Parts: sequence; structure tokens; C-alpha cells
Amino acid sequence: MSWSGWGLAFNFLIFPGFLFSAVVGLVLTWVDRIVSARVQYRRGPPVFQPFADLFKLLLKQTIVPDGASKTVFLLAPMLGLAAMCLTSGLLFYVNFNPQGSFVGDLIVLVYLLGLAPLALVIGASASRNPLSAVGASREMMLYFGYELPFLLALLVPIIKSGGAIRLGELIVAQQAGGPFLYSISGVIAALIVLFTTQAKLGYVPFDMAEAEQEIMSGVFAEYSGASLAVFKLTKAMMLFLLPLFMITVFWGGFGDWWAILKFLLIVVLVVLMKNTNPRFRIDQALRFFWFILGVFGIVAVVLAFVRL
Amino acid sequence: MSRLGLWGLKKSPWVYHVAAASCNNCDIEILELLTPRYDVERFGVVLVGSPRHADALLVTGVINRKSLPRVMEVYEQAAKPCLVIGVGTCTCSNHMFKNSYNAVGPYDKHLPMHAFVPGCPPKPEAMILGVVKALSKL
Amino acid sequence: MSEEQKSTKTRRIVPIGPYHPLQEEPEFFKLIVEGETVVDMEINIGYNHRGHEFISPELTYDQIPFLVERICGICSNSHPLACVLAIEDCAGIEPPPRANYIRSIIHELERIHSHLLWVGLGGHFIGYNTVWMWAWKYREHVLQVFEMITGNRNHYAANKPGGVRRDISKEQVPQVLAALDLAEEKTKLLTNAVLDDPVILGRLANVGILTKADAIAYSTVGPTSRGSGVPWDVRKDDPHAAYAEVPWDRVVFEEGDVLAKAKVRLLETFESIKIVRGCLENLPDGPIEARIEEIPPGEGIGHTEAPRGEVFHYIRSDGSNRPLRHKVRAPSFMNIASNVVAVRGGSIADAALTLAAVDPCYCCTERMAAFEDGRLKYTWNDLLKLSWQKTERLREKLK
Amino acid sequence: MREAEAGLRELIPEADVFEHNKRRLYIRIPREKITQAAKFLHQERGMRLSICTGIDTREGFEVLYHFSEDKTGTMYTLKVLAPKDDPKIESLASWFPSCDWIEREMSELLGIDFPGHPNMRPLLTSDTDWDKGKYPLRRDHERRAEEHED
Repeated sequence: MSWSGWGLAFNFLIFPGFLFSAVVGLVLTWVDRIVSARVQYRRGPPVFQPFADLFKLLLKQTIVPDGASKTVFLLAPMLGLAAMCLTSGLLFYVNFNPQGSFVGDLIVLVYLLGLAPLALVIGASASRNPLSAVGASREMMLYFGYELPFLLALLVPIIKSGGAIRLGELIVAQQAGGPFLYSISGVIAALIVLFTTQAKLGYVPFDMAEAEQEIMSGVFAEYSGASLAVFKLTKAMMLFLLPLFMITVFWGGFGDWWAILKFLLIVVLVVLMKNTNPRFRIDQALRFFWFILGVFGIVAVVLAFVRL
Repeated sequence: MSRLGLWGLKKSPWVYHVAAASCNNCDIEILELLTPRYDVERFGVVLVGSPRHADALLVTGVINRKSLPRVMEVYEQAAKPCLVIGVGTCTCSNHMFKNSYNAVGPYDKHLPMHAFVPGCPPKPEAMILGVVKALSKL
Repeated sequence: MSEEQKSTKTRRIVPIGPYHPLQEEPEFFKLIVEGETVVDMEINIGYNHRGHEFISPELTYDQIPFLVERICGICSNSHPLACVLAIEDCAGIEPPPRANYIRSIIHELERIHSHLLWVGLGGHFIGYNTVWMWAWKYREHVLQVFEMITGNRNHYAANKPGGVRRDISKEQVPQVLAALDLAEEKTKLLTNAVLDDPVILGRLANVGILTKADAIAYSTVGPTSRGSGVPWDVRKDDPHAAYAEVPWDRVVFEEGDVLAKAKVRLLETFESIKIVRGCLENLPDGPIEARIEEIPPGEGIGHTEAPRGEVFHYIRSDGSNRPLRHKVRAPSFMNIASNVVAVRGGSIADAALTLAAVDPCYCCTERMAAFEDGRLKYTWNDLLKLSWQKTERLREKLK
Repeated sequence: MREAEAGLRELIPEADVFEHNKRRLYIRIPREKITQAAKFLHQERGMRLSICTGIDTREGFEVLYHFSEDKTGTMYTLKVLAPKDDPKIESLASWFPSCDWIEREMSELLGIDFPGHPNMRPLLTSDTDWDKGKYPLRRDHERRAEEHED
């Protein structure tokens, strides 16, 4: 892989960027749905289901609600999608090419992952729907909620690798000294990231921003057709990329075939968590993230300093 | 391209449930469709929370003067193309409420209906057949 | 963000309904919120008004049970039962004992299915779809019993003035009992799963509290009032059908929050199972209906405990075969009004839950006809064009 | 004799009590006494208001207040008559929230006026093209049954 010209375009659009991660992400949403169905004594949809959903949405009418600012409303989904494509490119590049990563790409990645909820907030605010506004404010609050323990948890691998903020160094350190997960601080940090993943994906118990029963799909309420499809695609890609990120940072990267198994394990864990919990209230979620996970995050950081 | 969309629509009809002065029975049976015994997610049917996401509106009940403008608004908000399927005898003929001062149905006076599923309430199997027949005309 | 919103004190209106996934029926709640806190609520009903009280005087006494059955599809035995009780009260006749027992059996089976339905929907409302699926899976057993003994999954048409329409045969009794055993076992499982889950408790406890004083002032009925420590239960207070003859207990909780209401419903399910068992075991022999010669001029009141609370029917007769006036009061009419006090001070998420917690019921065969027959096929573009044309016409109309 | 019945007779001497059977009591009282009687039944005897029924009769509009005494399972029904040319009955909603909705419903479907109601908006028919001044539950409201052939 190269960082220039056509290669870059290929990386961004086909592999591992847009197309590849989209297809894998969509298959993963099927995994999500089939596992949910089996937990609930149902059969679940066929494997092509997410693709049918997507094609249908892409070709349906896209309505811009009255009073919404058209440009922002329609561009917001693209922002999230672009961020995810970049994330995908970056993650794959550093995993297959640990020496080639640049300084601070971990921080870039954190911000890229933050762009997806931001896109939701922007889009929902642009739609001028009171329910979407409630959803947007919830999404924003949730973002502030989980970002603090998330960053604390990410400090753990940084400390363990001796202050590296390059993903490549993290991977190299793990290949040399074993994954960071296999230590007390690593387990705590990984659990925090797992909960954050749940929240970033907008899955139960942290789906209050798109609570269908309370605020009619909240942030998505006014989206239809292609723009909704882009949001769904972004979510699907996140379902692919967030566990991948977790493996990269905590579980030794995906240099070997075991990574696939680790990856599926994380996805199934996320789906099971989704199906065995009711939705939190937003204040409960904030309390959970700040006062429980935040404290655990600090504990993990301290433990990491004393090399536990 | 449009054939791909049509295939998608047939394979993944997302339904939004509109009850206009119904007795709740058809509504409950519609929800019943999603539960383990019938599980229409097998066919890609998902109940969505916003009319903007809907491909099919399942309407139930005799429409009354107060709900009529709201139902029409919901239809207008739905992203097109959008099927409208009437569930229950009330939607076809006002059922036993035809003499009521408040019933303004049946639905085909107001909305472009694609199918009716009569019955009070129709059995869930009949509803599935209704949606399938409506889709098979596409 | 939340602090900032609280300080600016901007009031917003968050509409719930008329078409909202929270409710199966159209109803409009305007929540007036500051940030996420609900400060007031307006309720706008009438999207479901069909004029039953207007139609009823046009029908004969034999037809009316079918009409009132269609007030509500979930409590579709309560309304006919209360109605025939009112007619019998007016005419001064007593149904035979076997009819009374069958009425109780069907009424309690309905309560089981309705409470399980609520538990499922309650799970759905807090985003716990697994509870929804499980509860409704177990509810299917009861619906199958209904299909066996009355011929339909819903709308049982069991009651008629003077008795019941269908008998329960000897062969059916063991089948019903078997289904009950299954339902009881599974409901126990579900009850434990729901009431032991700390997150569920965190969501339900101390939410949407309806105080005892408010419950009395608003005259709430059924589980809504029994969750607030008001022990009113028509089955015990004014015994009808076979309720005085089988052993069972009231379920009352004092807290008044959503959790208490959920507990009332879950535990009542077991009481209902107990009643059905008792009735089936002591089912007396004899006729299933008393003959009514005529309804004398006068008036009659019938009330019964529906799954959601007291259903009240009043009949005024002028001696003909049609009533002069037929008043219907569904339990939710009283319960929903009490929401105004219950949601104040909670968050939007809690408000949605509180509204659902009273088990609102606002309203209180199989053939298929394709709309246009023939081999007409729509293409994607046709569909788009047709839909858009119709939308334009609608828009004109709406203006 | 029941305690509540005796108390009511004492409070309103002109009350005309009709016992339909041992659990159903109908008490006809003058229009002006309804607040007094309802306060007695609800606040002193702790009864629950089941519902009110409005009826269009030959004599006038009859409004029935069905109170349920849940301790004994007895229904006490207060009957009040308002003449057709002056359909007015004092509202109870200001102190008794259970009456709020039903009074609104009676006023829009039957055309009875409840002076003193804190929030007299239509309950079921607001924001519709409702024919003002037509009350479907009155006997003279046109019936659609004749238009159709059954």
C-alpha cells in the first residue's frame, strides 16, 4: 500500500476504505440481527437482508423537511461516512504496516470516531424537528459522557507501551510483549472500551438518542431515503471498525487469523449486551459513564503505572 | 437500477403502523406478527418508528374526523414509493360503525390503497398474505 | 450541555403522538419540557372516537354485545360482560351457574393475556425487546386456548344477555389446564427475570409516582390504583360471575410508581391462573343460558374488573328491544387523566414510560382482497409517479 | 338503612331514593344540591366516581352521577334534571378532577353547560370540522341509518 495518488484513492474507496468495510459492516448487521433473533426465539432475516434494505433506501425519495437547512441536512451523513472510511483505511494500514504509521494517529483516530456522533447531532439539529432536537441533545450528552472514560481507557495502552501515541508502536509493543489485554489494567480498560463501543454504536442500553418508543427514532426521525441509508451504512461500518479498533489497541492487532475469532467474539458480546438490557435514562447513562466507568478508568490508569 | 430498488422493496418492506380509530385488536395482531410465533423479520419486515422510514403503511380502524387529517399527514410525510395496506374490516367498509356521526371512511376515499385485509381481526397469517399479495403486484 | 439548558429555562413542546410508536392507538400528548424535564402535559384525545354510544341505541340487546366488544380488542370480553350484566341488572335475571363460571374463566384468561401483553410492551418501551418477544411468546398459549374454546383469537363473542354463547366441553378442560400450567411456569420465569434485573429496577422504581390521594381524586381504577395502595377491585367488592365462589386474593402495592404497577400486573397473572383453575375444577353442570322474555322499562348498571380497571356500563330501557341510552366508561378514561400529575417532574424518557404504565387503551375471518385484480404490475417509476400524484392531491386538500 | 343513604337523606331532605336492588340505589336530587351531595359522597363517605351519564329525556337533560362505594360494592346514582330550555348544571371539576373529562364530553356531545368548569374545551372533537351546535347524543340528532339501506 502506498500513501500517494491512485493507491490512496483505492485505499479510501475500495479496500480497506469504503466498499470493503461497508460490505463487511452490512454482513455484521446481519450477524447482529440473527443473533438477536435467536436470543428472542425467532428465526431472523436472511443474509442478504441488509443489502436489500440498503438498495431500497438508496433509491427511495429523500425528503428534506420544511424549514431544515438543506445543505447541512444532506451533508451531515456524508461527514460520518467519510470519517468511517478514513478510520478504516488508517486502521488497516497500520495493522499491516506498523512501521508506516505517523505520530499521533491514535489521537486522529479518536477524533475520527467522534465525528460520527457529531454528524448525527449536526444532521438532527438541522432537521428542525422537536423530537430530533431531543435526540441530538441526548447524543451530545452521551458523547460527553463516554468520551471521558474512553480516553482514560486509551491511556492504559499508551502507558504500557511507554508513551507511544502511534498505533504502529502499540502493535509492535504488543507483538513483542503480549497483548495489553492480559493484565488487570488491560481488562478493565478493555471493558470500558466495550461499553463505550456499545454507546458509540447507539445500541441498547445506550440508544436513548434514537429511542424509537420515546422520541420516534430521535436523531433519525426526519431522515429518509438515501441520507438514511448513508447513516445506516455509517452505523454498519462502525459495527465493523470499533471492535477492530479494540483488537488493535488491546488484543494484539490482527496480524494472525485468530483476530477473526476475537473480532466475532467482541461483536457477539456487544449484540448479547444489547439484547439483555433495557435502555438507560440519559442521566443514568451519564452517571454510569462518569462516576462508575470514570472511576474504573482512573483505577486502570493507576494500575497501568504500577505495571499490573 | 430501479429494478434493484424494486427488489429491495420486495425483500425489505419496512412498515409503519397507523391506527386511526381502531379497536386495538388489529394493532395488537400486527405487533404479534413480529413476535416469535410469526416472526416476519424472516421476510425483512421491520416495524419502524418514523413515517419517513416507511415503505408500507399498515392502517387500521375506521377513520374518524379527527384522525383523518393526521393520517393524510403521515402519508404525506412518508418517503415515496409507499404502499398503503388496510388491515381489518373497518378499513374496507367502516364495519359496524357506518352509521356513526364520526366515521368518514372507508379508506379508499382518502388514500391510495394497495391492499385490504378483511377480518375482525384478520389472523396474522392473513396479514402476511396481504402484504405478500400487495408486494407481488410490484 | 444539560446545565446550560437548565439555566436558560427554555420551554419546549415535545409532542407524543398522535402517531407514535409508543402507542398502538392515536392519542396526542403535548409534553412541555425544560431541557429533559417535563413540567406539564396536555392531553388531547378523540382520535379514536367512533360513537359507540350513538350507535348502540340503534341495535337490539342481542346485537349490542358485538358492538361493545369492538370498543377494545384487548379487553374484548370485559365490555360485553359489563354490558350483559347491565342488561341482566335491568331485567332482574340471574344467569345459570355454569354460565357464570364460563364467564369467569374467559374473563380471567383475558386478564392473563392482557397483562402478559403489557409486560411485553413495557419491555419494548424501555428498549428491552427480548422481554417483549418472550412475554408475547408465552401469551400465545393463552390465545390458543381462546381459539379452542371460543373460536377466535380475539373478539371471543362469549357473552349474551342471560348467559354465554358457547359451552366448554369436557374434552377441552384438560387441554386448557395443560396450557395454563405452561403459561404459569413461563410467567414465573419471566417474572423472576424482570423483577431481578437491576437495570430494570433502576428504570422503573420511583418513576411516575401517583400518590394515593391523587389516585382517589382522579378516581383511577384497576392496577393503576392498586399500585398506589387503593385496593379497589370490582371482582371482590361487587362480586359477579363466579368470583365469590373461588379462592383468590387482591394484589395491592403502596408505592405508586411504575414498578408497583408492573408488580401488580405480574402477580395478578398468577391470581388469574388460580381463578381459572378453581373454576375449571368446580365447573357445575346445567344450562349455559337463561331465557329472557323481555327487558322491562328501567335502568341497569353493570360493572366488572377489566385488565385495566373497572368497566362501567349503564343501560336505560323503555321496554322495547333497544336501549334508550347506553353509557360506556372504559377504565382508561379515568386512568389517562391521572397521567397529568404522574409525569410532572420526570424526564421525557420517564414520561413515555409513565404514560405506558397505566396500560392505556384508548378505544376502548380471513379473506384477502387485492385492491385491483388482474395482472397489473407496477414498475418502480409508476409507483413513484402514482405516489407523488396522490401526495400532491393530498397537499391541496390539506391546505 | 345504609349509612350513606341516611346521611344523604338528612343532608338533602327532598332526596327521592329508589332502590332498584340491594346494590343499586338511585337518588333523585334537585339540581342546586349536586355539589353538596357529591362532596358528601366523595369526601365524607370516600366513594369513587365511576362516571356521569347524560341522557336526553322527555322531561329534560338528566345527568346521572354514578358513585361506587367500594367497601360494600353498592352503586349510588345521583340523578339531576336540567330543563331543556336551560341546560345548566354546576360543575364539580374545580374540586374533583375525575369530573373534568366527563363534563367536557357531556357538554360537547349533549350540549349541557357546566358553569364553573376550569377548562371547558371540547374533549373529543377539538381541531376538527365538527358541526358546532349539533349534539349527536340528543334525540333530535339526525341518524344516518335512514340514508343507507341495510
